[in-house]
Amino acid sequence: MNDTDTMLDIKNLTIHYEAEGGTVHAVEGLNLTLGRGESLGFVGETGAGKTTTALGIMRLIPNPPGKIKSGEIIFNGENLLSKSESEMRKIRGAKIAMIFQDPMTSLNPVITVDKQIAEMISLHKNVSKSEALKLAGDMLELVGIRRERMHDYPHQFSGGMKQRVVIAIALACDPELLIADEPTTALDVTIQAQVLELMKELKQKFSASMILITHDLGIVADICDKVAIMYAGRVVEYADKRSLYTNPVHPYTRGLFRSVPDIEEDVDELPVIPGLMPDPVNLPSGCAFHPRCSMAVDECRNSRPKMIEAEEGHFAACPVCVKKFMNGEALS
Amino acid sequence: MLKYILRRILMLIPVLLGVAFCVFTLLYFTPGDPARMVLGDLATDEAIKEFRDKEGLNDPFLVQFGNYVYKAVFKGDIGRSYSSKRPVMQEILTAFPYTLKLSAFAMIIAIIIGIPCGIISAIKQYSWFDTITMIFAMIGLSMPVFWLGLLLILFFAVRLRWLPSSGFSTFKAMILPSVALAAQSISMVTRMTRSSMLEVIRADYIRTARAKGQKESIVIGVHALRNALIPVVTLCGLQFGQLLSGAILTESIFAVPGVGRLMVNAIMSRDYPMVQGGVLFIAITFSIVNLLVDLLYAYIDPRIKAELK
Amino acid sequence: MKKFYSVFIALVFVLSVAGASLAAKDTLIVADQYDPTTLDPIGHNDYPTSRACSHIYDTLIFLNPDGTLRPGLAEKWEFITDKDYKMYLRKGVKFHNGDEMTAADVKFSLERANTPAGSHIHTYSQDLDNVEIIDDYTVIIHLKKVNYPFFSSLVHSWGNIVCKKVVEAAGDDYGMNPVGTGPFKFKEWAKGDHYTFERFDDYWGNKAKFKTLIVRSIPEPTNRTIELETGAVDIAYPVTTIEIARIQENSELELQRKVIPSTTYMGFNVNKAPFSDVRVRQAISALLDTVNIQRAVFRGVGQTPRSLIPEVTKYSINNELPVHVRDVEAAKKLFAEAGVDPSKIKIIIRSNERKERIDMATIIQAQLAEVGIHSEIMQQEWGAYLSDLQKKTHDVFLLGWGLSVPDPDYAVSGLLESNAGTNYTGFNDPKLDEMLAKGRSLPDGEERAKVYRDMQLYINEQCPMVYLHNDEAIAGVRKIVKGFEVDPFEVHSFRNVYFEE
Amino acid sequence: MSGAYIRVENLKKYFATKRGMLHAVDDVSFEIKKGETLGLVGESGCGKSTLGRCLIRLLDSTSGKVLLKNNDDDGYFDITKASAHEMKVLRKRVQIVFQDPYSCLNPRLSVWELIAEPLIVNNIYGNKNEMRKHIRSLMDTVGLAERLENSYPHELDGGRRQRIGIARSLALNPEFIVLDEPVSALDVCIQAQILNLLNSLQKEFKYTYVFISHNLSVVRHVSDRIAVMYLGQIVELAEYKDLFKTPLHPYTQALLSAIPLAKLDVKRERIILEGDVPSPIEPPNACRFAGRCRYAEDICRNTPPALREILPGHFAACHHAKENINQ
Amino acid sequence: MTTTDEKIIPELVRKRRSPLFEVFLRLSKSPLAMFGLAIIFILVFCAVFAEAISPYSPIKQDLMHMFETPSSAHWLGTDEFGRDILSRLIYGARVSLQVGFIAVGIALITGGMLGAVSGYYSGWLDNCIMRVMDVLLSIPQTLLAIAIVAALGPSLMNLMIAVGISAVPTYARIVRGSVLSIRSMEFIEAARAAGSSDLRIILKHIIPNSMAPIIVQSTLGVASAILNAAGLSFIGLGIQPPNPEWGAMLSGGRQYIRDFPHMTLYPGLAIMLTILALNFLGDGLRDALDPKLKR
Repeated sequence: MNDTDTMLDIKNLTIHYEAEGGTVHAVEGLNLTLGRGESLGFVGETGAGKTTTALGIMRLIPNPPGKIKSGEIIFNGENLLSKSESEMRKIRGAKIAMIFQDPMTSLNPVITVDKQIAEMISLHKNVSKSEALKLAGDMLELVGIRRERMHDYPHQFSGGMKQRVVIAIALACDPELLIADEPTTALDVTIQAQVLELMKELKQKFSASMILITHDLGIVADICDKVAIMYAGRVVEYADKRSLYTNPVHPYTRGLFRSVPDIEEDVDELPVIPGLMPDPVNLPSGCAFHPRCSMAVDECRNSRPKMIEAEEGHFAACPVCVKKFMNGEALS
Repeated sequence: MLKYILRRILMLIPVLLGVAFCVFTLLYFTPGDPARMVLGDLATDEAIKEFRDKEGLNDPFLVQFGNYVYKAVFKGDIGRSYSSKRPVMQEILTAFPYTLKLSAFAMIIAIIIGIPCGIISAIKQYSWFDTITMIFAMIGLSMPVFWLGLLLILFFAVRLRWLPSSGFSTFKAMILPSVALAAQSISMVTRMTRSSMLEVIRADYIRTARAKGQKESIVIGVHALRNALIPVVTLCGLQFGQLLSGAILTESIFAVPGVGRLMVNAIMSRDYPMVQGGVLFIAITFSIVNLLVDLLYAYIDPRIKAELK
Repeated sequence: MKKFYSVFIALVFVLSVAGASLAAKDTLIVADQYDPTTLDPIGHNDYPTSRACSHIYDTLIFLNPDGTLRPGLAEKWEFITDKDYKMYLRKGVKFHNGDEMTAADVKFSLERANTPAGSHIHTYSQDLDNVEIIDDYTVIIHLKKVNYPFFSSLVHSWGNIVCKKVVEAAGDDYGMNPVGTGPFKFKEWAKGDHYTFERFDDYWGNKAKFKTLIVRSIPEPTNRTIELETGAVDIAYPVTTIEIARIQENSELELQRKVIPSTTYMGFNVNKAPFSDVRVRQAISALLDTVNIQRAVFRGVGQTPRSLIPEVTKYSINNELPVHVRDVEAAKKLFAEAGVDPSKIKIIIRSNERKERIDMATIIQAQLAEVGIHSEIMQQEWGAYLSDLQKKTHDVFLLGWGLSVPDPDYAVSGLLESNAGTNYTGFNDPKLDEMLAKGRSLPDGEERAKVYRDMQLYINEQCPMVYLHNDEAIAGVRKIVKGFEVDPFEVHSFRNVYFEE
Repeated sequence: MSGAYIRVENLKKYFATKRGMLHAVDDVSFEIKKGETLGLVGESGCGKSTLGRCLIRLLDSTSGKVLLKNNDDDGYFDITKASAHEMKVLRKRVQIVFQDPYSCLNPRLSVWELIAEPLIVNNIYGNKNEMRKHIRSLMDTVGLAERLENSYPHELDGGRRQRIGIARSLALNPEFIVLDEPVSALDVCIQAQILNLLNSLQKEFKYTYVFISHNLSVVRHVSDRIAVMYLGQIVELAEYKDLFKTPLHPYTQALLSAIPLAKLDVKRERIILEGDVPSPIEPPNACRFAGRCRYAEDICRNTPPALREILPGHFAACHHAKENINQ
Repeated sequence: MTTTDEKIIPELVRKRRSPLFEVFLRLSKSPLAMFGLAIIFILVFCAVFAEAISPYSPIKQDLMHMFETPSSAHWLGTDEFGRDILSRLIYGARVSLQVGFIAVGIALITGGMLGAVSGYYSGWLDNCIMRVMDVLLSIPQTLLAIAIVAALGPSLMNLMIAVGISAVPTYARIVRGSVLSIRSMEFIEAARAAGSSDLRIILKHIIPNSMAPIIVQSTLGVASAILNAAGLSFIGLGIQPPNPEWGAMLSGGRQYIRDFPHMTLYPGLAIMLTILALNFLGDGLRDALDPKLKR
């Protein structure tokens, strides 16, 4: 990857939550890069640390109980973690915007939507209040909501419309990076299709980079260029979409692909990954996936696997599989 | 909205009838002859008999109740006080401003102190400020108002001589009773604001506001506060209703001639029409305050407004 | 927030300064215990109301502190017969509304007391037959029967003269809009808090020496004293025992006290066993150390009465009688004679919630327990208490009886005459009734004195009640207030009060 | 027709709301064969859960019949008319697994008590030991370790909680189970585990399932036949393969095209529907999909289409269904 | 079916512990709640063993030692009859706790039943009951209690009845609310699907799950009942003398507040500590009971 094109570079990010039962290792030594104009699919199951990572980038980890323990988040060459809160505020919304999972709760119920959009605009653009409201109306139209409805309250919109409003807010200031955290999980299939279509369209229009957090491999296939698979607070596989979808290397990635029932093929029994996600308070030693891995060797139990490049731009944190892959052996 | 208000007012009617009936029944079975109370212990038996006849005290229970309701509804007459001979309404209206002032002051104090304390406590959850505030709030909640009143009198009126210990005609005289009455409300408002704020600042839309790059003060002061205030408003309304009608002990300690004291005196002296009217009045006030709170609610929360329509 | 505080503090400051400057010494502020119930002179029978009425109204005759009478609205009077009094009214007396007082007003005022409106003071007025108007300034009061105490009762507030025209016009609302001939006229009444009267400049007698009279009702004795000490009020009454020393020690204050004709007693229900036996009553009386009970509760205020007719009332033999002494042995003997086992007696002692009475009851309870009498105190609020006493199912009860009229008849008849409404002991004794009737029918003199002497001895022997306390009227007065004197009938007057700084 | 195990005839379920009658299930008829899995798909609010509950009389239907084939003869028994006593007997034959594996379990009961409940209330065992044996075997069947029997639901993860829910519904040896979104609250890996479990249970015990879900790929995976619901009505009903290969109803077409596929290089025409699902309160007497349908014509807006058999065994409620075959 | 996952994560082994003990464990993490519990234990101890631990009789007068300030003979001094204040406070605990618990018992049983019936069988019955509760709720509690005591006459029992009745609507509402919310939960449907009868659903599912808010409310309710009763005693409508009751003691000491503040200080402190303890305990219980329903 060309260094000049790197927009976001996360190095060794570790985020912990202090909980009653102990420390929750939400994100543990995570590394990730994102180039300008790229869109990255960030895939993992509940509790894998996807949202925490996103909030970490925004520096919005609720503290207490959460805390960024170590690492660097280099955005446009500057480490976000060393910025002051007021500097960070100038970045949030303006440079990095975020779309949250649940549109039902991510809009303030007592403020009309135009004001909620205008707030974003006033914060980062030097415009008058009325100008901001006008721009807010433009944004609404852009996301496919009639202008007349700009003075409505969030509860007057359906779920899909609300998510459109959320998108309008996020894009209002033309951000360089858009983080979308499961933007369609709470929506119905047909509405999801509408919203995804809109996002694709707008991403093009605003030429923003995007991190799309999801658990749905289908959405990633649809929208993203790059994919990172996350498991127990770490990225276990990272590649461009094509490479990953054709040659998944990490056993977890492969298991994940197989768990999804196929729409075209009949299988009698879905091949499953046995067991459960490990308790983030009590992560297993070595590779966090080893207790569920059929290919685990002693090494996996003892040392934490590093990301190894299996083919160009395709990294996986499993030395065993990468070796096999490079040797051209079949990965069961 | 108007329709809603009308409906609410209509719904008040059965409740008030019920209140009237409850009080009527209760008083009917209360020992003590109102005639004797009115006419004094020197009155002759004939005078008492005459009074009972005149006031219809010998009628059957339901007839008495029916008469009362009939007069109240169709003539707007809820009777005259037995002891002062004045119309009950007039008596209440003389006493009510005191209670209203007392409660309003107490409420203002509670809001001025309670809401900021609650907000700070919530923002700095688990800090020393939070801990101390919460302990104080709990103490305030546990302090019997009659004891607090006495302590306030002891320190501010007796020892320091800063403030008068009774009466309610000057501003200075209003301070101690208001503070004593406010203590519980302060605690409740603080606790409610805190817990409601704690819930709200974890809400997704607060995160959205932060993600916009909004200043923390505005995130808390605008986005969180308005939402957090919704339950606080209910509490304040309920509290205000309670204060209006429940300031009995405070009024008796500080000799505030409000409705509470009027009611206690009326109960003590078997002044039936007074008790009846007073309780009804309090019930109406209470219900009106509740209605106002609900309307205020709708003002703060557009979702509720939508439901009312 | 800061801004708010500074405004708040400024506001407090301004208001307090304003409050202080208002108290320019043209206003007398008095603290009374309770609010009047009404300002209609016949609509009540309680002290705060009598006191309030005494400022607005005048009676036909006035009472001197020593118990003698002097002319009031009546310049002079003559007894035509034993039951017909001719009264010559003062001329040119103005009501507060400017009307002149005439015989018609007097007739109206006195006869009105016999209507149902006057039920509270019926005892006083019941023997009045009618008032005959001779001319505008002369009336004759006709009684139904000879009743010498009646004449003295005209000093009671029931004898206040009201304006016929105004009362008839106001109807039931009169109690809030009084019009009298007194030295003060009604200005405003904030019920429960205070009332304000103003000097009546057309008063026929000596005009008041200050402009405004404010009487605040402060039920808590402690608060009354505090207000007096801080100068918020000029006169405060009643003063309770605990506050006396505080006032005495304060160089700015003066304490005034006077023994008054008021008796607190423990009455027996003489119609209920075992109290129907006079020996049991005597035994219980002997059991009680009334002198020390009185001392413990009142600590130096008042005294233990020895007779039902208070010391300060004429014909009282209180001071001739021996002091009550506790005698447990005598009591036991009396119980034995009556054949009653004290340990089997169960008594409910009733009282209203007045602190001193409860205190006395508490000690009585303890002293009765020493011979094994089991007793319980039942504290009731006033309404239920009176109503229960009416039912006559009680055992013993604590109650007070105060005289508002300087005649011994009222000290006895209300309590023990068989047909009296307030006879809660149920004492029904033809001999006593006869004595009372005789006492009323006699003019003052040796013969009458003898009747009451015998009566007092007879009552003590029958022991329908145990005397507990003879009260004092006590007032705290700021020393700048001159010309104030506590009234033995507790109807304190401000007609002569002035300030001297 | 006689082979049908359950016949649903003109089933309606309306709810009275403040704003009018909510037509949750509006005139639905279909049948289920013994031992098959009928998938019921549709978006939220389309009435699929209500229909599921009406099938086993957890809700009383407004009108219509749910006929359950008797075991001993060829007759049918109308569940909607069953008396309380008859229902008690029927409960052993028809069961349900709920969506939210947490809220459907009483938080105060342990795993053991939860699974024992159906046995206790139906007095299956007089003998405690036998009951213990049965519960252990149930737990084993659904893959719950014995040591969990004293745990409480909140201590367990979603997958295990759903296993408890399944064990409860299996406890009475039912014939027919309504699975109401049993996996939609679960992560993909756990979802796969539960799907496998349900599958193997059906194989072993010959259950008849109604599988309710909004997830088309899951429904396809488990179902023999699939019914698509839209606004309280079934708009299409077919063998799963037919439905996915030749969807006849425009709504089904849109739905299928909207599924994000975890595959690259699959060329599909995305049909993006405009707007939202209309309100189910007092719906107009017309094709309910007409407002969002790209083929809608006047007839669609005036006449409600009936569910017709367009191809053998393939039903659709669309005026243009025949034309759609070729598209 | 495999049980592979069980082999992988072995940490979930647990012994059967009584839910009560669990609640206590969680409660014990809150120092304030434990403080509350300790105070309540002391009070209950005082109430039960008043005879044994109080140094004097609570009603024994000693007119030679009136108004004594605290000393070694009388730790908290004596009152206007020379009675030992400490002893009266100890006996007063008995009265106060009795009033608190019995009044709440009355309110809980009556209100709870009304609320449960109202919540479970919604419809006209619910409507009826709730309108009656509305009526009672629109009369302030203190006033209602005063009126009831005035009607029944002052005595310990009547005081408890009055305070209890005046709290009935509160409990009816809480129980109804919690029954309603539980009734709409899926596990009730699940229980019905399993064939449970109404009775079983009420007993086994609704009641245990609605206990948490009720327990919390009851704890706080005991506090407010004690406070209410003390208030009534303070205005002379409570326990009859010479029985020691804190509110009455406070009221009795009121006129001596300037000279002998100890007479008002200690009873006031006793009331406050008791209420404080109950409130702390109630708050702690709320937290301790909550996680079972929400997590």
